[in-house]
Amino acid sequence: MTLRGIHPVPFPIEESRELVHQMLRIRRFEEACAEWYGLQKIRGFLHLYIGEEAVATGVIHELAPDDAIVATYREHGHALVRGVPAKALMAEMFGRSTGCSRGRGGSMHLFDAERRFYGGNAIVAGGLPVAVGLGLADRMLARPRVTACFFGEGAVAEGAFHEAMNLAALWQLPVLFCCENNGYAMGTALARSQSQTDLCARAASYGMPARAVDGMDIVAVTLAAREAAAQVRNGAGPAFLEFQTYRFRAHSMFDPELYRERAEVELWRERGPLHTFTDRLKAEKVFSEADFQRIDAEVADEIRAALEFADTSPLEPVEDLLRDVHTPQASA
Amino acid sequence: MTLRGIHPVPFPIEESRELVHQMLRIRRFEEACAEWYGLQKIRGFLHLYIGEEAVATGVIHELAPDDAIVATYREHGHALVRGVPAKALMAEMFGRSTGCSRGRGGSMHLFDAERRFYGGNAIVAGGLPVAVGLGLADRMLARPRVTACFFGEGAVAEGAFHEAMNLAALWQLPVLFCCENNGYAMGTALARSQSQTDLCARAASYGMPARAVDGMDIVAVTLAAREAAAQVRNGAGPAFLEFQTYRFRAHSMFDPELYRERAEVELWRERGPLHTFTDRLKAEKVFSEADFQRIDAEVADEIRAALEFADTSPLEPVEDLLRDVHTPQASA
Amino acid sequence: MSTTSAREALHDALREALTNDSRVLLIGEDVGRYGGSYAVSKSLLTEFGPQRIRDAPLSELGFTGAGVGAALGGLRPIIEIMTVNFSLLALDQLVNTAATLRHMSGGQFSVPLVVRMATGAGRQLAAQHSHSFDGWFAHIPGLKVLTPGTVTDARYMLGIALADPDPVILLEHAQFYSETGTIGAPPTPDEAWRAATRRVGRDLTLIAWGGMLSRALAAAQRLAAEGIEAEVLDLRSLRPLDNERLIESVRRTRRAVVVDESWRTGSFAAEISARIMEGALYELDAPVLRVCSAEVPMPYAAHLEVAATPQIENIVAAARSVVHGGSA
Amino acid sequence: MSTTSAREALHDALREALTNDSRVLLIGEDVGRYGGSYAVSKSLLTEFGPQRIRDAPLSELGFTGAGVGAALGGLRPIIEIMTVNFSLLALDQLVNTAATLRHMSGGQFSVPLVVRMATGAGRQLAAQHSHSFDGWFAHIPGLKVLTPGTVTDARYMLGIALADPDPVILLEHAQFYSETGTIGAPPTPDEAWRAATRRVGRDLTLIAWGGMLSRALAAAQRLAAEGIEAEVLDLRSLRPLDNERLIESVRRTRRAVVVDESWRTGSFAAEISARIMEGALYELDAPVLRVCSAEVPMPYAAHLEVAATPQIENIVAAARSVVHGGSA
Ligand SMILES: Cc1ncc(C[n+]2csc(CCOP(=O)(O)OP(=O)(O)O)c2C)c(N)n1
Ligand SMILES: Cc1ncc(C[n+]2csc(CCOP(=O)(O)OP(=O)(O)O)c2C)c(N)n1
Ligand SMILES: [Mg+2]
Ligand SMILES: [Mg+2]
Repeated sequence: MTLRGIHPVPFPIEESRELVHQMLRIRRFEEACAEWYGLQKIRGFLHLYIGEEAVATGVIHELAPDDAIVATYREHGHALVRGVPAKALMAEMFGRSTGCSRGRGGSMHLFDAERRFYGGNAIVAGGLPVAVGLGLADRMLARPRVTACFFGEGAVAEGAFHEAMNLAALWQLPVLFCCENNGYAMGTALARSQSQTDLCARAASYGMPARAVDGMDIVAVTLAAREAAAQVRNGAGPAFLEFQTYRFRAHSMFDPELYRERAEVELWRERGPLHTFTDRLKAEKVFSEADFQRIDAEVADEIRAALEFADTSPLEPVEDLLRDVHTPQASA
Repeated sequence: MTLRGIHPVPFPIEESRELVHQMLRIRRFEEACAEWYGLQKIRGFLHLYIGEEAVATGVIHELAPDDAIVATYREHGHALVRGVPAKALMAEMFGRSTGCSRGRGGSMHLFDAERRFYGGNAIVAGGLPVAVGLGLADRMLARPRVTACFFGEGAVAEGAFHEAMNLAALWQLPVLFCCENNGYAMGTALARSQSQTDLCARAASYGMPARAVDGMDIVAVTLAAREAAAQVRNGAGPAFLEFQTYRFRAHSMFDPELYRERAEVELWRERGPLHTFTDRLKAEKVFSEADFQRIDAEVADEIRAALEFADTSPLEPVEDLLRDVHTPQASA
Repeated sequence: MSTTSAREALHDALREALTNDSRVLLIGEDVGRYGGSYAVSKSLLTEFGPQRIRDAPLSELGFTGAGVGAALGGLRPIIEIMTVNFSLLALDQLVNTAATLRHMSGGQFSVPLVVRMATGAGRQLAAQHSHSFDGWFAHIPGLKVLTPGTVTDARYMLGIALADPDPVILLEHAQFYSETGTIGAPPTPDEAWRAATRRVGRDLTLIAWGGMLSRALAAAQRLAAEGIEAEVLDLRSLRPLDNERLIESVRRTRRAVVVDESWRTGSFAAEISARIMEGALYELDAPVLRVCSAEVPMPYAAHLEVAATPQIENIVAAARSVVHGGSA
Repeated sequence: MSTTSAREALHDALREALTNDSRVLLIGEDVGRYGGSYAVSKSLLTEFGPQRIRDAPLSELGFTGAGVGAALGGLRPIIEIMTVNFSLLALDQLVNTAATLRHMSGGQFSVPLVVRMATGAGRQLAAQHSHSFDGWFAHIPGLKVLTPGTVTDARYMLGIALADPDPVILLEHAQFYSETGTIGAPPTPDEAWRAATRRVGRDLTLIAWGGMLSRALAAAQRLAAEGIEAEVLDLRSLRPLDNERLIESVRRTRRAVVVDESWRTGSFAAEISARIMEGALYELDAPVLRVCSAEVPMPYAAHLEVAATPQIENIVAAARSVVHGGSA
């Protein structure tokens, strides 16, 4: 299923570099978040995506500017790759008025209307019905757009998953369901939450094309997303991709990780999407350690600037507490 | 799949008579309900089961006294076959204090604790999670019991269906899911509510054994239920039976039936479970028109007595309005 | 002028909205081929087709959430949840998504969603089909709640709701559908969100909305026969709530009775009482009384259902008690 | 005596219940291997095994309904819904089934179900993770609602709830888990359902429960420093509600402030105010005031969250206002 190590990377080198760049942005951004969480500048729940970077990077790389994205509370990566500026994201994490959600949302609720980034939903499976509706609008307004909806494998047990999958398939809506199967929902392993652990079989039971993809391999993710997004865009109805991946960090900053073995984590770390991809590019001699260092330095600058921006940004005035409950022009 | 007309009826004649008797009890009971609804003695929603009698009759015939039943708002038949006295049922329809639910429930909420008849749930798919819990109790208390859970095919679209199926399969609970697929949820045909109209495929996607059964054929229903109930009772986990059937009457007394053709109804009426079964018994010369008339007369007596009882039963005193909100011995 | 039923008024409002704005669509269980479980959307399928009159599977949570997404995507969806009883299945999408999206995003998104539901008791539908959750919806910042109680409001409130950029819940009492009246002039958008004085009076204020309005008016008429002149205030919008007119009226009449079909404890009537406590305590000549439903899951039997829900006599009795003193 | 955290007290209560009655089991998301999202059930899996400490899939509606069925089937299930925010997904089973079964069946069934949930704001979890639905649950006949606000109640209310034959909701404030105190004598079953006077005072009554109790007590202490003696009434049970002690206290102090973390409009505080209106109007020297949350989905930023929720200063200010007059 994966092309890793067998065929050469089937992308022009600029594209490969861009994928490395995006994955690294996620990695470094979140490392900074963890650090500043320790300094109590970031609070609330913080869910890191480290280890899963290939999924958001590969899928969103394949989306057009007017496609839509619906994500979960583990969405820093998706927002970054989508082009939400790191400054606006970091300021949001810091709760500042310059944040992408004016400091109202925090880590779990990143939004960007201009980039059709619809958040940032902290109710497990809560985003799926919304994605169905976005797809319905596209279909009724005859816009050749895709809505990519990300969610964890834990969401598959929720009734909302079932209702949304059925609606999307029944009404043949242009939604690309992207299941980020990282093996655990908090501390619950897939086999303890699903009677049927083959998630593609579950999706197929709605009559929806479904495919499992090595989510640690950016090449596999990108190619699978390319194919599926094209089908969805061309009116073939919804599609389901299961990305098999792993989170290297705890579920959130409060998680003592009692439910998995250190050895399991280590095994998956060896498959880390960043270093396996750069190793491969290096083996193909199209990419060097110096290239990597250059990108990393560039990313470091970006993150440093974002932190600086966030830390010096103003707080929203308390007098504005009640703003944005309703749309201003509303009649009431 | 169905044995109709090919093999002889594989039951002793007393058993066949009993099946005719039960189906006829449902038919006549509901005809009386429709009549007395017209007289405004019965009010609220009234959902008739006429046409579907073989399903409740065949399944419940195969249950043991300490098995449990969870049903829907279309449950007169299930209650009758289970042995809830027709008097208590009719009094309930009339809203009398002698009703099986003291007149508190009405047609949609028939209950009988002694017979482990858990109602009577008017929220579509609302009974499924409850059945799962009853199964869980049996499993944990190591009781070799079955919980039979009835619901319409419309319920399959609800999130509650999905969550309950997954829980039952995951925890291997002794629940027999009985889907009464009568083709319509109110005015919505199955194909307009499910992307996958093969309901057994849907059930199988939870790893649950599933089988479609001709719900118009009491023999097929009974044999399928016999086999499935035995498996469930023996610890094989839950099972799913799809009974393909049809309601001859409107959804409820308010339904103008704009959504289906008279001809379709006629076609299904020809497959009516009562007359096809008696025809077959007659063809086998084990049953005569006189036998039928005898049973019918007996049933007529029972219904007449039930109506008499209901119509002369007292109303619950208004002063008792607040009773049965809480259990009396409660500390508060 | 001829009279119209609230059902027809609502139907005409739907038809008008669908005709005037191609972005409008109706999604719900049996809104199409069945004709709507209360016949409000009858024949609209023929006129507007299955894309815009969209029969939904039994998936309240799913299609309500789809309404949120469709609104974000540029449509003007009207979601019909058959009755409030089933809206419990959809509350997550209403409370956690529809109501919060604008705020959580720092004001980037509007969710112009309209959700219609039938509400209330009175037809012997028993404990799972007779709820009133008016106060629950009115509790949620980010939602707005309209409760038509006159055929004129039935005719025009849908348009008002659709013109609003934010999610609006429209609560239609199941018994109200058959009420008839003459359709008056359309309210201005501003007026539609404010309380309306349906009857002027000096002795007390009867506060009601939606399905209870006609009972309050009937009670006022009976009271007039005994010389008690009740003012009847129709709240119309529960969120935002027109505190100003409420307090003004009670300060003037010095007495108030609130009629609310929900269970007394935690009812929206409690909110009204608390508002009067906060805004007019010193003007009160008697405690504000609440006429609510008895605290019992709704029984099926007719006489018990009548006993459990606010009747005209209960309103009259409460009014007498606040005017003449004595226990309610 | 050594001090205990509410978390430990709740843990000990769970352990005791599981030890004493083999019919008791705990079902919920991550109650087992993870140790409970608030660590309340930590280590119970090891002691009682996966049958009785049952990790559930993310299916709030499904496993809550399964709790109803398990209770009917003879078990004594404790359902843990991780937080009230997710309970919206399960409300149908709680409201339409758990609360109604006994009545709908004419008294044939009891549903001895206990549902625990973490509630409340204060940890910067933003708009989808900071709700208070105390008043919603308290609105439903057929449910009972306990809200521990002291470590003693944290230690014993679970047992009280399990001893009850009907469905009981136990609301545990997420910030309360870390509060510490000395565990006192177990309340009698009868007392546990009644309001408790946590501080005696003559100048006004502060009414609070659950997570707001400690703030009300802190406010009372500050008020004492300025010579205002506040009585602090801990409601403990919202349904049934101890009207008697509530009215008795307010009649005596003639002034009251209600503290409730939910949004003001439609809050349970409104119910308390309405009860006082109905039961003590003529004794009141000032309007009953409500200290509630601002009507906005909860913002993430710390300073905004603080501004949006009831703080000790807000309670002190409201108390001053009802005692000395002037606007609150
Ligand atoms: C409806 C709901 N239930 C419970 C939670 C608490 N919760 C937050 S994340 C999570 C695990 C979700 O796992 P999964 O879907 O696999 O996503 P992952 O965190 O692994 O990315 C849980 C239980 C929630 N946010 N929403
Ligand atoms: C959750 C919910 N949504 C909607 C309804 C209204 N309703 C009652 S019966 C029904 C159709 C159900 O169809 P099906 O499950 O096929 O059962 P059938 O009536 O055909 O036996 C609907 C939509 C309801 N009772 N509950
Ligand atoms: Mg996961
Ligand atoms: Mg059906």
